[in-house]
Amino acid sequence: YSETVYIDQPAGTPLLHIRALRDSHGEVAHFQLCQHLFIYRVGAYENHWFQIKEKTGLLYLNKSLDRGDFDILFGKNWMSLPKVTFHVYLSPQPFQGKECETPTSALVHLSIINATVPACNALMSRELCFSEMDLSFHIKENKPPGTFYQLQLPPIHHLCQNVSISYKLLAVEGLPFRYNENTTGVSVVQRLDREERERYELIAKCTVREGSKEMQVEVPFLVNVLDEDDSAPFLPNGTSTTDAVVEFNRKEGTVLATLTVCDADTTPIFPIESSKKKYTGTISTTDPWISETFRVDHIFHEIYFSPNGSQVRGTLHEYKLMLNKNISVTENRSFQLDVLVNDTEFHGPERSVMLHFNVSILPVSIQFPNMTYQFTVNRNAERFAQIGKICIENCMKFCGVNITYRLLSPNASCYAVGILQGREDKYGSLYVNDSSVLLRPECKEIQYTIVASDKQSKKHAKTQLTITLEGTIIKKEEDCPESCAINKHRAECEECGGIGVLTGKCQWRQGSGKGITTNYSTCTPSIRTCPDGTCDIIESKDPAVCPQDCTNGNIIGGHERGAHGIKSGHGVCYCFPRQNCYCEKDDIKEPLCDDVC
Amino acid sequence: ARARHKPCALKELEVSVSELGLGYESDETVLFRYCSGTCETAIRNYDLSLKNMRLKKKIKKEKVRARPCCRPLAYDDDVSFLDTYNRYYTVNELSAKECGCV
Amino acid sequence: ARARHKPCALKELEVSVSELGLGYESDETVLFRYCSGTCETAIRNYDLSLKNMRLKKKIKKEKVRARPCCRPLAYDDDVSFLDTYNRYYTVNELSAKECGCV
Amino acid sequence: HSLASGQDSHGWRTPVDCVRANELCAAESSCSSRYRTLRQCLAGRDRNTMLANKECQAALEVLQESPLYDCRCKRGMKKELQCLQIYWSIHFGLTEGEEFYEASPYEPVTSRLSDIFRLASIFSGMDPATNSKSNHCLDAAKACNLNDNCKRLRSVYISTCSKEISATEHCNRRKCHKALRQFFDRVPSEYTYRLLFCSCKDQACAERRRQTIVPSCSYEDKEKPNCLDLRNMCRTDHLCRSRLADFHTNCQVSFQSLTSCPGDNYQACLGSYAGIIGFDMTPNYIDSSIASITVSPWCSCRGSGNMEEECEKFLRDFTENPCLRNAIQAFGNGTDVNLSPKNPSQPVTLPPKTEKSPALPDDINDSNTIYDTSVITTCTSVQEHGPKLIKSKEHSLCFSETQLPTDIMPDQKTFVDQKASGS
Repeated sequence: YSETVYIDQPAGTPLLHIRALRDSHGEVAHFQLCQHLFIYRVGAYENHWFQIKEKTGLLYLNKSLDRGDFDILFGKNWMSLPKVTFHVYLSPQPFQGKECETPTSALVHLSIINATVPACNALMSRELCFSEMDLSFHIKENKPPGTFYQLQLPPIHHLCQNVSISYKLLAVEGLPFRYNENTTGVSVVQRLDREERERYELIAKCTVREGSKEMQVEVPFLVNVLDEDDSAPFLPNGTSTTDAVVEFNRKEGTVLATLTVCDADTTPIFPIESSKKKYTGTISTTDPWISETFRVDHIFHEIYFSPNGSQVRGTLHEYKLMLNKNISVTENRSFQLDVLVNDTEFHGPERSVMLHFNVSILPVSIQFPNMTYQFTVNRNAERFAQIGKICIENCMKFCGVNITYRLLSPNASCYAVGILQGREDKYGSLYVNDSSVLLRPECKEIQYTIVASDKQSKKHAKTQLTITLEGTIIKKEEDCPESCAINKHRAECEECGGIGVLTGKCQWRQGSGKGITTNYSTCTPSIRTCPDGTCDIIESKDPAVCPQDCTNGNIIGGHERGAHGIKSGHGVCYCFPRQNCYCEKDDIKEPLCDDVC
Repeated sequence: ARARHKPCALKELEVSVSELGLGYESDETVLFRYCSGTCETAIRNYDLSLKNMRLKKKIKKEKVRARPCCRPLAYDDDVSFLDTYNRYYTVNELSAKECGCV
Repeated sequence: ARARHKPCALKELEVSVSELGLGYESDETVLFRYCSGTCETAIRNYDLSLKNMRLKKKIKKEKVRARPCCRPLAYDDDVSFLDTYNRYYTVNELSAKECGCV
Repeated sequence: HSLASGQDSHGWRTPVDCVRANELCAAESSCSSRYRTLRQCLAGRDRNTMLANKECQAALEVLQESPLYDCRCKRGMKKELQCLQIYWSIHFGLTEGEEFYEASPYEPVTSRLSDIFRLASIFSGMDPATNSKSNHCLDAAKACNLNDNCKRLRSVYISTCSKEISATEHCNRRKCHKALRQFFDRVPSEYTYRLLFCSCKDQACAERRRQTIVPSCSYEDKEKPNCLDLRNMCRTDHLCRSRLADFHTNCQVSFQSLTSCPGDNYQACLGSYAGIIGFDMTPNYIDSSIASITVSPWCSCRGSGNMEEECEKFLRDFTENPCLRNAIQAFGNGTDVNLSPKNPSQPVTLPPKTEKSPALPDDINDSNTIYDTSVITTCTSVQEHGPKLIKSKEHSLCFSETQLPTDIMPDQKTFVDQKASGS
């Protein structure tokens, strides 16, 4: 509520009408002011000037506010807009003298003008008709009818007796509002139902007649319906049951299935905690294993219903059945898991809904596909050359199952190959661990047994691995760098070997050469694995294997850095392991001169 | 007369990022400061001796520098820009801040 | 393979004072330390850009160095000796103490 | 008696900064004890019950005399945060605590856009806005790169905000915001405004303008919170709360002024808009359209429950704010409203009309602007203005009875209910 008060307006001048709607039929509104006025940035003062009629809510001047009063109130800190604010307290029963205690109050802002009240003809028709506050009202649904506003401004009505001010409420047929021409009161004539309609946009039209002159003013008259929790949860498409299958993905946090519950009421998304508490979803079971192994995650968001053409907000609640811990590969059981959804703030019947998840946990086997692994390795391969990947059946589908791979080698003297596994990798990577073995003529075909085992269930599987060494040994070029990545040109690249090479020589990857691209030119031990934007477990063992993918050092020249290494580069990218990498256009042949350039 | 070069000093040039030739395409401009000029006045006994030893083949097949270089002693702060594909890049040690004969 | 040069490092050579070629004649010997090797790993965006701008003739007729030099960062203490005419001489900044790419 | 504090020609107390005011108060036993008492009074208790308590009331009366009571802070001052903490320690309790608009703790801005244009043209040798030739936002970036301080701090925030942390974590948003705050606090507005408010004639330019604050890190997020939630979060941090209050103070639509801005001061609005960049409330251009300039914080009004109207009103202060839009356009076109500044000391004599709801906190603007409603009061001039749709709730509608928009009122009828009772 806000209004303007002028100096020397006589005591008894009506200022504004505080209105209240009832929560139940028997209630009678009682209004009361509190003892203090509060003036922002000035302080608090005994309230001598304003009073309210306890029964009608009419706020009026109890004592005229003269210039002396003005100086007392606002003298100390001159402000462009002297203003008084105070609360009007509301109670369904008479006040027993206890002040400023009831929970419901309305805030009133009075602008105090250091001038006498202007004559009616000095006021614009807008000011004669409406106060400057927006005519925007909030009415709680499901409450009894009543008058909630009076269009006529009490001080104007009191001051401008000889001006005819009449009002109309322009609205479409059938709206639940009435305008009383005698009292200019606007009432809501029936209980509102927010789930039917939550916003009404009317127009208040005022006509001012003074002598022959007539002016009209129209302003929006908006009614927002406040929501109450008066709707029970319901199943949007009637389904309260769904299947939840656990097979390869047995990892904690996996969402197995989702069921949705709707509610025609709104649910504010903040503060999120209290909103979540309003709608609970609890697993109803007595089996401790189930409570330990599963949990329900609840998220909700606003959706729209459109009963009879208007759009109203509601809420869609999603209940996700999730694994609360990793499940062993041997676990094998089926059961129905029930989740009780409860709208804690709805007090009617059917405030809860039971959701049913048909859970089936299938056992999965740890086995190799029925084959043995055979790889050929060139005798000129260097350490950290990547030979191939080892994977049990369905290994890429597994999640939350920790499979580790080991090599057992009967032939200890020809032990050239090792296996590694990245933290997130679901396979084992075979690589050359000791390149000197490859040079021994007696080592031709090396047999290994691969063992894959699951830590949790202790289950394991075995298969055979045969490594056949091939190729004639070539003499190593002198003066070749330790890492292929150092070479800037194709010629020197393909001339030399380096750590991680498969066939004894580095490979040149010719890029597209356009701008800064992931397809930059570079010298690599193996185009298949490096650079591919990932610093894999083998490359991470030695910075010289694939600095393009693994460097955290400086990258000079046109480039874009990835989480590790060079994401994209300009022209040719070359790297000095443990130092800088460079990306530059290579088509410029700059004479390597030492002295004067 | 032989072209006389000015002593080693800091020069500046306003160029577009694309003109840097690093592969970035952007119309933004940067102030590129570089070191230019000769270092005749900074020659030391070391340089004279090294030159003589190379002439007398006491030092062979080695990449040695027998005269001071006019080079940056410090570099400007990083510079960042938005390229024509609306992606941001930052380039460090692009522009010289101070030059000297080393 | 292309002659690969070792990175910039401190080397040393024992030479007689006469072999320094500074004009002193003395059979005394000194430990001459110098800087040798490449500075490939010290190239900066500055060098790449300077090279590109020279190639695009944005910078002309200027003595600029678009690659780092392997040079002494500090020099040994002075060295003194008695020459063949029994006169003492002292030479400063003759020998490198520390090398680096600048 | 009143503590030693400056007084202006009126005899009114000229505000000092709150750090200084706090020192003055601490040096005076009666003030410091009352200040402690008042802080205890304000701690969590309802204001009215506080006022009813004699001791609190006495503390309040003494403090009204102290410079602490109307002290203010300056943007970018030394100990700015400490100053703001002192300010809010008093004012948070004395307001309702949930004011829609809070008074800015900062001193009113007196400089104007035209001062910036002058400085900008001095520095860069060309008038920033009238360089009609190319892409103004690109010119702004060029001008910044030629100024060491601007270039350095711009590179700091760009490299911080565009640095990929890991495959899953796109960037470090907290560090990015801090770097952005430093940029806008320490680089003169001749450079920062040109980057932020450059005017565009093509989409490439508008996209460059949108990218200025590296929105992928500083602005966008997986989900959009509710705007009131965002406001609550902001108000838990003194600096963010102060900058938001400053924005509301300097950019709130004022129907009485020519420019829709309080005191017709575009610079104050633009400065406070730039002031909220680098906080949870960081606003940005929502697209790279050149037809309209729309800025918004990263939030929506979904899930507002019963506070949807308040949420929409909060959001409209960004997305449909004529003052902010005019200020941005004015800077982009290199124009400023050169009103002769009203003489602040000359008290208002005409009966000012109170400004539009909701009530602004007091003495928002000491530039003594007359607030009045500039709503069209008669429909006879509808033709001149043409049919008006319901633009926004603040504007009065002007329809002749027969022209009500059909979607709301297909067959509009006046509601008169003779028998309705009085109450």
